[in-house]
Amino acid sequence: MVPLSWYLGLSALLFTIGAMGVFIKRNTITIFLCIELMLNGVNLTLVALSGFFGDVSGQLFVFMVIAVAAAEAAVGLAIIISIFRNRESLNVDDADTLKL
Amino acid sequence: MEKALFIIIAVIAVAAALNVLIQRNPLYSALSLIGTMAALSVLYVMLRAQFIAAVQIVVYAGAILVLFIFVIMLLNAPKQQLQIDKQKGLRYLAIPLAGLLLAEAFYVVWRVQDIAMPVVKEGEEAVGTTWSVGVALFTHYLLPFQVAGVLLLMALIGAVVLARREGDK
Amino acid sequence: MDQPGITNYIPILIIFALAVVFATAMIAMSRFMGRNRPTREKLAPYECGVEPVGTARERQSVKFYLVAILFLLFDVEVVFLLPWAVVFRKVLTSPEYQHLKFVFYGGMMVFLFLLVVGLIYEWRKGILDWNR
Amino acid sequence: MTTDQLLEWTIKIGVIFFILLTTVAYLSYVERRVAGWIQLRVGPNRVGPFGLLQPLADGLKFIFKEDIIPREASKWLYLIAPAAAIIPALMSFIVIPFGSSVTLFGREITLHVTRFDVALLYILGVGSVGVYGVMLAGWSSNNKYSLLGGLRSSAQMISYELSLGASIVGVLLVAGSLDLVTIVEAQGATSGYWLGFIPKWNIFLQPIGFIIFFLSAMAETNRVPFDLPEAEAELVAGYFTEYSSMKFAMFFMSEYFHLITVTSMATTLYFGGWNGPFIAEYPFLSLVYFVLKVFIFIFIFMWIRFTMPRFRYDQLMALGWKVLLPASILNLIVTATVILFVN
Repeated sequence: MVPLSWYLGLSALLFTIGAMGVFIKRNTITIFLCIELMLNGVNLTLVALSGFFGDVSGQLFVFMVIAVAAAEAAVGLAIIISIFRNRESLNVDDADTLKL
Repeated sequence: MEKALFIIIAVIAVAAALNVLIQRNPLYSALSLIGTMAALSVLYVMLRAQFIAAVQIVVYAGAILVLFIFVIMLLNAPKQQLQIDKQKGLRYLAIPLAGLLLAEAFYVVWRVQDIAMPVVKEGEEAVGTTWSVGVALFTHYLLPFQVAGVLLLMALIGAVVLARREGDK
Repeated sequence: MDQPGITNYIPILIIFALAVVFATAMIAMSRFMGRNRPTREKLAPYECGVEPVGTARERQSVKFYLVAILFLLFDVEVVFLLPWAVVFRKVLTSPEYQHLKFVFYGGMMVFLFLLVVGLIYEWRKGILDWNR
Repeated sequence: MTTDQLLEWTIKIGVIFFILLTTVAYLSYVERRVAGWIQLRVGPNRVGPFGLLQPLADGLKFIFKEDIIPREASKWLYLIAPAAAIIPALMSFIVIPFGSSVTLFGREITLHVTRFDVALLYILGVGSVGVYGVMLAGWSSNNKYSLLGGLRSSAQMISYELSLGASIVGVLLVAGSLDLVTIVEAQGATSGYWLGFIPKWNIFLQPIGFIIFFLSAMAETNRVPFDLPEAEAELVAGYFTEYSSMKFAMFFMSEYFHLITVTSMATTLYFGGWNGPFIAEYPFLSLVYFVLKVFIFIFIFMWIRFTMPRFRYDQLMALGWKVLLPASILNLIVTATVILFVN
C-alpha cells in the first residue's frame, strides 16, 4: 500500500513546480499551462483524500475543477488571442494596460 | 509492487512537469504537460477514482491541451524577440518562494497520520465508479452541477465575443 | 489495489508498453533499413514540383480556433451527460431513489436546455457557418 | 493479482496484436479488390494466387524505401508524430469483447482482455488523444499541404467526436453501464426476445442514434465522403504528404486500426456484439458472429467509399455541427422521456 503522505507530497511538488513556472516564465501561454499544472496538483490531493476516506465528495470537486479549467482555458486563450492580435507579442509584460 | 509503480509514475509526472518549465517553445511545454496528465490519471486509478481518471484523459489530454496546441500552432508566434525584461526581479524571487512553499507542504505531509484505505465489500458499489459519481452529482451536488452548466454557457459566449474579429458581424 | 476491479486496469499498462515498443521499432526500422541518399531537392518541402515559396509557418484562420473552443466546452458537457445516462434507468427502478425520480430527469433537462441555448447562440452568431 | 493472470493478459494481448496486424495488412488488399470489383477493374492479382501475397510485398517495399526528413521540418516532432498516431490506435482493443467465454486447455478463457467500469469512456479518451498524431504531423512537416491537411483533419475529428459521444449516451441510457461486456450481455438471449423472435439489440431502440453514430464514425476515421484532409485533388496526401517509408505505413495502419475500432464499437453497442443463435451450445460461434458483423460493417464502409462523391469542407462542418449534434441531443431528450414514462 502506498501511504497517503506520498500522494500529498507529490501533489505539493507538482503545485510548487507550477507556481515556480508562473513566476519564471514570461510567455503567456506557458504561464497558462503552469496554472493548469497547479490545478492538477490540487486535484491529486482531493482524489487522494477522497480515496483514503472512502467519500466520493473529493472526486466531485475534481469533476467541477475540470469543468472550471475547461471554461477558463476557453476564455483565457480567447483573451490571449485578442491581445496577440493587437500587440504581436505573447509576453505578459506587454499586456499591462487592462484593455485589449 | 504497488510502491514501485507509484515511484515510476511519480518520477514521470515530476519530470514532465519540470520539462514544462525547461522548454522555451510553448508547443513543447504543452506536449510535456500531456505526460503529467497521463501519469496523474494512472495515480487516480490507483486511488480507485476510475471515473475521474477517465475524465482526466478525455477532458484534459483530449480537449484542453488540444485547444492549447491549436492556439500555439495557429498563432505561430515569432521567436521571443530580445526585449527589456520589466520584472526580472520576480525570477529570483521564485526559488526562495518555491523553497518556502515546499517546506510548508512537507511539514504538513510529515504530520499526516497514515490511514489505510477502506476495504470495499463484494457486491457493494465502490466509491469512484461511474454509478457513485452519477448519484452524488444529482443528490448532494445538484446545485454545483447546474452552476457548472451556466458557467460553461458563459464561457462559450465570452470566448466567442473575445475571439471574433471586430470586423465581421 | 486490493480491490478486485482495480487490477483489471493493468492490461492498459501492458498494451501501452507494447505499443510504444512497436512504434519505436517501426521508426527505427525505416531509419536504418532503407537507403539514405539525401539531396537538396529531395529534402525540400513538396510543392508539386515547383520551387517552394515562403514558409508554412504562417498565422492561420481563427475559424479553426473557434471550432476547437466550441469542441472543448461541448465535450465537457457530454462528459457530464455520461454518469447521468449510466445511473438514470437504475434510479427509476430502484425503490431507494423513487422520490428523486424527477430530480434526475428535470436536473438534466435544465442542463440540456443550457447546452441548447449555447448551440443556438453560436448558430445565430454565424460561428457554425464555415463560409463567412 | 497473480503471475498466472499477468501471463494470461500478456498472451491475450500478444495474440490480438498479431491478429490485428495481419488483418490490417489484408484490409488494404481487400479494399483494393473491392474497389476493383465495384469499378469493374481487376485490382491486385499478380503477387501469389489472386494477389494474396500483395500485402507482404507492400510491407517489404515500405521497409526498404528511403526515409526522408524534410530540411525545414521540426525533426523531433516529425519523428514522434507517427508514433503518436499509432499508439492510441492500438490501445483501444483491450476492452472490446470479441466473444463470450470458451474452454481451452481445460480452463475457461473469456474472449476479451479485460473489463472495467469505464471501458467506453476509455475508448473515447484514447480516441480523442489520437488527434495529436495528425496535428503534429501536419505542423512539423513545414509544408503547406501538410499544415492545411492537419488543421482540417483535426478540426473535423474533434467536431465529429462530439456527435459520436452524444449518440453513445442514448445507448448508455438503455444499457445503464459503461462496461462493454455488460452492454453486450444485456442484448443477449438471456434477456429474451421481442415478439418471440426479434433479439434485444440496441439498434431497434436507438435507430436514430445509430445513424448519427455511423456517420460520425465515418467522419472520425477520415473516410470518403469525409476524407477532406487528404482530398487528393487539392491537398496531395493531407497531413502525411511529406512522410515516406515505414512512417507513412504507420499513418496508414493507424487509419485501418481506427476503422476496426469503430466498426467493433458499432457491433458491440448496437448490433448485439457476439450474440447470435446457438452460442450457448457452441461458444466458439460467438467469435464467428462478432467477426462476421464487423466485416459486414467494414464492407459497407468500403462500398460507400467507392460510390459516394466527396463533401465540400463547409458542408462537412455544417453536417457535424448543425445536423448531427442537435439530432443527437434531441434523440437523447426523447430517449430519456420515454424511459421515464415507460419504466
